[in-house]
Amino acid sequence: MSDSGPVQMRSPVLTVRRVDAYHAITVVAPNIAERFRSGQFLAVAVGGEHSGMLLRRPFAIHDVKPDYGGTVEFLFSVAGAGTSWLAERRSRDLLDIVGPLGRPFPLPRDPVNCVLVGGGSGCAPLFPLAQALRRRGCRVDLVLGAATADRVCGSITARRVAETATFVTEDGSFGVRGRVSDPLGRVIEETRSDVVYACGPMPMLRAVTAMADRYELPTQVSVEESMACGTGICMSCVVPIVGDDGITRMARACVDGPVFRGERVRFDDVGTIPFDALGAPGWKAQPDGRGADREAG
Amino acid sequence: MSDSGPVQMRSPVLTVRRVDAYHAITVVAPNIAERFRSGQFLAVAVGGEHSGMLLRRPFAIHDVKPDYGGTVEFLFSVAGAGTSWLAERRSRDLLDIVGPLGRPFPLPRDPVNCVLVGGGSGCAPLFPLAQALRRRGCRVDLVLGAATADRVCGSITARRVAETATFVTEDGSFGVRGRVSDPLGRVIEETRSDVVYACGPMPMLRAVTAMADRYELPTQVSVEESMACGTGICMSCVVPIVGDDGITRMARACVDGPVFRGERVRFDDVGTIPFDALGAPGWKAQPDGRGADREAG
Amino acid sequence: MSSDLRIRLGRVELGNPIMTAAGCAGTGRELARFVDIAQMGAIATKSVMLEPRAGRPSPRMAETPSGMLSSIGLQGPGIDVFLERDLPWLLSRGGTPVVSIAGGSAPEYAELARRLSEAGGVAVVEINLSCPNPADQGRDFTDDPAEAARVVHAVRSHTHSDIPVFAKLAPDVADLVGLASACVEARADGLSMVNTIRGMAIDPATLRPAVAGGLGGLSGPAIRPIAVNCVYRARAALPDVPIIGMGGVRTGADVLEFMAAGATAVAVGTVNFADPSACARILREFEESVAGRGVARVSELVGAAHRPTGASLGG
Amino acid sequence: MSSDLRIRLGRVELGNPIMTAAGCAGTGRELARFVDIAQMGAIATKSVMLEPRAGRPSPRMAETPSGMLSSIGLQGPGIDVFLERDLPWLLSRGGTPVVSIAGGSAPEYAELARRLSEAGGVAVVEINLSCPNPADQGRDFTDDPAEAARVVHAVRSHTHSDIPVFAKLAPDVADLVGLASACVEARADGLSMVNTIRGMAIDPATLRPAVAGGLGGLSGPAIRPIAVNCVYRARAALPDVPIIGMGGVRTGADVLEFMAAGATAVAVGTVNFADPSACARILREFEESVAGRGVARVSELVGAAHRPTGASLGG
Ligand SMILES: Cc1cc2nc3c(=O)[nH]c(=O)nc-3n(C[C@H](O)[C@H](O)[C@H](O)COP(=O)(O)OP(=O)(O)OC[C@H]3O[C@@H](n4cnc5c(N)ncnc54)[C@H](O)[C@@H]3O)c2cc1C
Ligand SMILES: Cc1cc2nc3c(=O)[nH]c(=O)nc-3n(C[C@H](O)[C@H](O)[C@H](O)COP(=O)(O)OP(=O)(O)OC[C@H]3O[C@@H](n4cnc5c(N)ncnc54)[C@H](O)[C@@H]3O)c2cc1C
Ligand SMILES: Cc1cc2nc3c(=O)[nH]c(=O)nc-3n(C[C@H](O)[C@H](O)[C@H](O)COP(=O)(O)O)c2cc1C
Ligand SMILES: Cc1cc2nc3c(=O)[nH]c(=O)nc-3n(C[C@H](O)[C@H](O)[C@H](O)COP(=O)(O)O)c2cc1C
Ligand code: FES
Ligand code: FES
Repeated sequence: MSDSGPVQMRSPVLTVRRVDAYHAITVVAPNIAERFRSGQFLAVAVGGEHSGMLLRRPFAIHDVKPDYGGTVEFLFSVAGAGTSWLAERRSRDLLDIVGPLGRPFPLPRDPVNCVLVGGGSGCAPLFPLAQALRRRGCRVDLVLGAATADRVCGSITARRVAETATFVTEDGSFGVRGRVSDPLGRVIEETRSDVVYACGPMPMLRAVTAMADRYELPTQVSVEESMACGTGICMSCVVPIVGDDGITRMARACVDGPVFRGERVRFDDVGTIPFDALGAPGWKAQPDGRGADREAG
Repeated sequence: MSDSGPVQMRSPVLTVRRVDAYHAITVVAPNIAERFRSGQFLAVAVGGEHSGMLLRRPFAIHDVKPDYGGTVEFLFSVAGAGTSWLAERRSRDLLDIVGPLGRPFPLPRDPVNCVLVGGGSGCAPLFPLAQALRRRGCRVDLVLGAATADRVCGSITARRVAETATFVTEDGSFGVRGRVSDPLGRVIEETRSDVVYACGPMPMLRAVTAMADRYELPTQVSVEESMACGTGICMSCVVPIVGDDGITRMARACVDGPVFRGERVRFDDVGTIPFDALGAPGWKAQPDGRGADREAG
Repeated sequence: MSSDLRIRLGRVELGNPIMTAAGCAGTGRELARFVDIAQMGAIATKSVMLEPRAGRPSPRMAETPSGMLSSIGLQGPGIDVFLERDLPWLLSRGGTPVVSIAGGSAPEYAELARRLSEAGGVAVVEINLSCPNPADQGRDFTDDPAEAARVVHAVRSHTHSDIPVFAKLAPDVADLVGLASACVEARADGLSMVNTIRGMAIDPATLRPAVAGGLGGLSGPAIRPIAVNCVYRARAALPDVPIIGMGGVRTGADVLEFMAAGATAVAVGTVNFADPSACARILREFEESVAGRGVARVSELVGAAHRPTGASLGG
Repeated sequence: MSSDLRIRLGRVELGNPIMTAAGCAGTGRELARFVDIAQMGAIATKSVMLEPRAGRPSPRMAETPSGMLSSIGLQGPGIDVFLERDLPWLLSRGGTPVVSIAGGSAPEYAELARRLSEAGGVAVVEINLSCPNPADQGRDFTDDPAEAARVVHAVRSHTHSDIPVFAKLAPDVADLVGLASACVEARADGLSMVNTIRGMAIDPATLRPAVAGGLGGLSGPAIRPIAVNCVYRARAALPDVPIIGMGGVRTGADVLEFMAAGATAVAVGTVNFADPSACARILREFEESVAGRGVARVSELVGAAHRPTGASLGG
C-alpha cells in the first residue's frame, strides 16, 4: 500500500526474445518501472491460474524502459518446469508479477571506479547497475563469466555500458578460460577499482569477495537463495549475515537482501545455522543486551 | 494399442469460435477423426502440463471433417475453471486429447424415422448422428432445447440436417416455451417416428424416455456423468443399468455408455445403489447363476 | 443485499471470518504493502517464543504439486522484540492480532501467555502445539493428548479471561478427535486446524532430501481436502467449539467450504506467498458470493454441510 | 549405457520397477489400449473380493488441487469372474499380475489368497487393508495393528510360498511404523504404501459434500510428499523389507524419488486417469534418466536418500 513498495500486477507481455542460452521477456509494468532501483527483482507467477506450481519464480530486473508508460525486462535460462512455461509465453499474454522486490545495490555518493562481476544469469542485474553508476559519473568495468560462451549474457551491451569488459568461460569457448575471480585481481589493479559489485552463484560470490578483500575493497553481492514468497513473509530464504554489532543473524535474502555487503555474508556457513548466530541452538541472550534483535543487513 | 480403440494425441488447435453461449474448438486429429462414430466423446486435458487440474474434461464430438487429414470439433460452455481455460486457447496451441471414447449411438439397419432430442450442450453430438442417419436413408427430426435462446445450439445447422427442427426454451425466448419433452409427443406423432435419440441432463433423458415409452418407441440416450478417467479404469462414472438378464449393474458411463437404451437406465435410482443391483449391500448370488457378471449395456 | 460478515470466536468478535495463518504473514508489515491489515478479520502472527531463535538450516522449502514443504524451525526474535516492535505496529495499523505462541514446556507457554495478556491488545492466543516436547523425547505436544492438555491448561490459566485461547492441531496425529477433546476439556476456547502435514521431497538429481531437515511440513491447496475433513470431524464431535479452519485456502469459495465443514473463521496461509494480495482478494470474493446467495449473517454458514440435505440457507 | 532395470520383490523378479496401482488400471484391458501391458514391471488389479460388489453411490469423485477424492467402494465382479475372465486375459497378454485382495475378515482374505494360489500365474498377492472390519465397528483393518496382522498371517498361511504377500497400508493411521512392523512380524514379505488419505471436499454451491459418501480418499500428485515420507520412514525402520511405493507418481523423476526414499518398485495410480499412456511414458523417462546417470543396476537406487551424503551412485 506504500507508494515506494512493491506492487502486484497482471502485466501484458510485450516481447519474448531468445538471446543465446537465455530468454528475455519484456512486460508492460509502469508501476514497477517507476519504482525500480538496480539490484531489485521480480517474482513471477508461473503455470497460469490453476497451476500446480504454487510459488513465484524470482528474476533480476535486467532492463527498464519508458515505452508504454514503463516496461521491465528479465532474462532467464530454462532450468525447470517454471522457466520452461515462461519460455513459451507470447506477446500479449498476461503475466502476474510482483516487484520491484528486495534491497537494491547501494550506489556510491562519489564518482568512484567500480568493477561489476557477474556469473551466468547473474550478469542480468549488472546492466541497469552499470547505467546508474555511469549516471553518477562512476567508471564501470565488467567481468562477465559463465560455463560456456552462449551463457555469457549481454556481451554486446557490455562494451557499450562499460569502460572495459572481460569475458570468462569455464571451457574457454569465449574470452579467458577459468572463473570470473581469476582475472579479477588484474582488472582491479588495472582499473584502480574502489568497489566491487557481484551477482551469481554463492561460490562465485565467495571467491569474488575474497579477492576484493585482498585489495581491501568493499563488495556488494547479490545472492540467489531459493524463495517461497519473495516478499519477506515466509523465512525460507535466509543466509547468515553479520550485523553492524558483530552478531550473526539469519537474514532474509528477499527483503534484507538480495544485496548484502560481501564481507558480512558468512559464505562458509551458508546452508547451516552457525553456532553463534542469534537464536542458534544453545545460544543465550547476553546480559549486556547484545543479541537484541535488529534488522540485519 | 488396438486400431479401432481410442488414441491419445497432442493436437494443434485449428480454430476457436464463439457460437452464442458456446465456444467451439476444432483440433487437427486425424487418428481420432478416422475412428469416430457419432455419440463418442473426447477427454481433453486442461490447464497445461503442470496444471493443478488433474482430470480431463469430457466433451461430445460435434463435428468431424476431412481437412488437414482429419479434424474434430467440440462445443462447450464455460462451466468452471477447466472450460474457462479452454475458452482462452488460440489457434496453434496444442491440446492433449484422448478419443474417440465411449459406445456410439447404434444406427438402425433400416431407413426408419428418427427424432433426435437435445438439451443444452447435449445437442452437440446429435449433428453427426443426424448425418449418419441420413446417410442410411433415415428421416431425421430434431427437437432442441435449452434454458435460453443463446444456449440452443446449432439452430442454423439444424434446419439443414433435419426434416423439421423444433426449438424449445424454458424462458420462451426462442421457439416453444417449456421443455423438450413437451412438444415431443406431437413430433413423434407428426413424423411417425420409429426411434428416439436423446442427449442432455439426466432429468431430461428421463422425461424423454417416459414420453417415448408412451408411444412404445425405443430410445437411445447419452448420459452425462462426472468422469475421472473417461477410459473405463476408475469406476467413478457409474449409472444403474438393467441388463438383458434383468439384473441391474452399476455400469460405467464412459465405456459401457455414454449411450444406453433409455428403458434400461434406472433414472429414479441414479446417484444410488439400488438394493437389487448386482453386489449391492445385502445382495446375494443366486444359486441359478443369475448375477454372474456380464458387461451391462 | 450485503451480508453481516461478523463472526465470534468465543468472547471476541471479528469483523469478518478471513484472517492470515500463523507464520504466513510475516510481522504484518511485509504483507501490509499488499493488503490493508485493518480490513482483515484478524492477523495471526508467526509463533512467538520466549527467546530469539535462528530456525533451521537452508534449503528450507521445496515446491510440491499444488503445495510446498517447509522447515523454517520457528525463526523469530522472541517475545521481547515482539512486544516492543511487532505487536504495537499491528495495533497501530488497526490489525486484530491472533498471537501464536510456541514453547518447549507448559510453563514456557504459560509465561508467553501471561506476558501477552499483560501487554494488552491481543485478540486471541493461539497455541502452536506442533512443537517438540523435550520431556517427551522430542515428540510434538500434539502426539500426546495429555501433554497437549497440560499446555492448554497452563496457557488458559495464565491468559486474561477476555482473551480466548485456541489450540492449534496438526492433522497427522493418532487420534484427532481425541486430541481436540482433550484440549477442550483443558479449557481451550476453540481449535485451530490444521497445521502442516509431515512430508518429504527428494531431489531427483542428488537423491537427497530437498529440504535440509529431511522432513518438512506440507501446506497449500494440495492439503485442503485433508484439512476440510479434519474440520468436519472436529465439528461433528464438538459442535459448540469454534474452529479456525485452514489448509490450502486460495479463493472465496474455499472459505465457504471450510465454513460449511464447521469453521467459524478461516485462515489463509501458503497462498499469501504465491499471491501477496490474496487475503484482500479472498475477502472480496467471499463477500460477493455470500451477498449473491442472500446470506443475511455469514455465521449461519458455519457447519452447513452437517445439516440434513434440503435445510435451506440464505435467500 | 543401458541399465539393468530388474528388481526383486521377495522371491519374484520384475522386469522393471514400474507398475500400476490397484484400482487404477481397470482389468488391464482398458489400459491396454494405451500401454503395452507386458512392458510394465507389473499390473496391480482392482482389489478382488469373494462376491460381486456394487460399490458406493455417485458422485464418486471430485477433483482437488493436483489430486482427486474418490469413493468407489471396491466395485467389482468378485473372485469367480476375476479368475475366469480377468486373470487369464492378463496372463495371455504377458502381464505380471499383482493381485490385490479385499475382504471383511481374515478368513475371507485367506480364502481369496487360497483361490489365487491355486489358479496359478499370480506374481504377488497384495492385501488391501483399508477395508472396514465389521468385527471392529467398521474401522479399517489398518486402524488396529493386531487386526491387520491377523489378516496378513491368514493370507500368508494360505498363499503358495513362491508368491510374496505384500501388506498395503494407508498413511493416515495412528502409528505407521508400528503397523508396518506388525505386518512384517505376521510374515508379510513386503509393504505397499500408500493407499489414499481420508479427505473431503464440499461443493461451494450446494454446501454439501462433493462425493456422495461424504468422505473420500485423496490421491494424486498432491499427496506425493506424504507418501514419500511414509516410504522413507518404513524403510528406515525396516531396511530389509521390500516396499512398493506409490502416491502421486507422474514422471520418471518421481519414480527416482520413491526409490531413493526406499521403494523397490513404484506404482502409478491416479495419473493413469489423467494420462492413459502415463505408465509407458514414465517407464521411458525412468530408463533415460538412469541410463543418463550411468546406473548399472536400478536396484542400487533403492534407499539412496538414507545413505550418508557423498555416498556415490552410478558413474
Ligand atoms: C533474487 C533472485 C534473482 C534471480 N534472477 C535470475 C535471473 O535473472 N535469471 C535467471 O535465469 N534466473 C534467476 N534466478 C534463478 C531463478 O529464479 C530460477 O532459475 C527459477 O526459479 C527456476 O524455476 P524453474 O521452475 O524453472 O525450476 P525448478 O527447479 O523446477 O524450480 C523449483 C523451485 O526451486 C526454485 N529454484 C530453482 N532454481 C533456483 C535458483 N537458482 N535460485 C532460486 N530458486 C530456485 C524455484 O523458484 C522453484 O520454487 C534468480 C533467483 C533469485 C533468488
Ligand atoms: C460424456 C460427456 C460429454 C459431454 N459433452 C459436453 C459437451 O459437448 N459440451 C459441454 O459444454 N459439456 C459437455 N459435458 C460436460 C463437460 O464435461 C463439463 O462442463 C466440464 O467437464 C466442466 O469442466 P470445468 O472444469 O469447466 O468445470 P468444474 O465444475 O470446475 O469441473 C470440476 C470437475 O467436475 C467435472 N464436471 C463438471 N461439470 C460436469 C458435467 N456437467 N458433466 C460431467 N462432469 C462435470 C469436471 O469434468 C471436473 O472433473 C460432457 C460431459 C460428459 C460426461
Ligand atoms: C512457511 C510456513 C511457516 C509457518 N509457520 C507457522 C508458525 O509459526 N506457527 C504455526 O502455528 N503455524 C505455522 N505454519 C502453518 C500455517 O499456519 C498453516 O497452519 C498451514 O500452513 C496450513 O495452511 P495453508 O495450507 O493455508 O498454508 C506455517 C506454515 C508455513 C508454510
Ligand atoms: C479411483 C481409485 C480406486 C482405487 N482402488 C483401489 C483398490 O481397489 N485397492 C487398493 O488397494 N487401492 C486402491 N486405490 C489406491 C491406489 O492404488 C493408490 O494406493 C493411491 O491412489 C495412491 O496412489 P496415486 O496417488 O498414484 O493414485 C484406488 C485409488 C483410486 C484413486
Ligand atoms: S522468500 Fe519468503 S521471506 Fe524470503
Ligand atoms: S470415468 Fe473412469 S471408469 Fe468411467
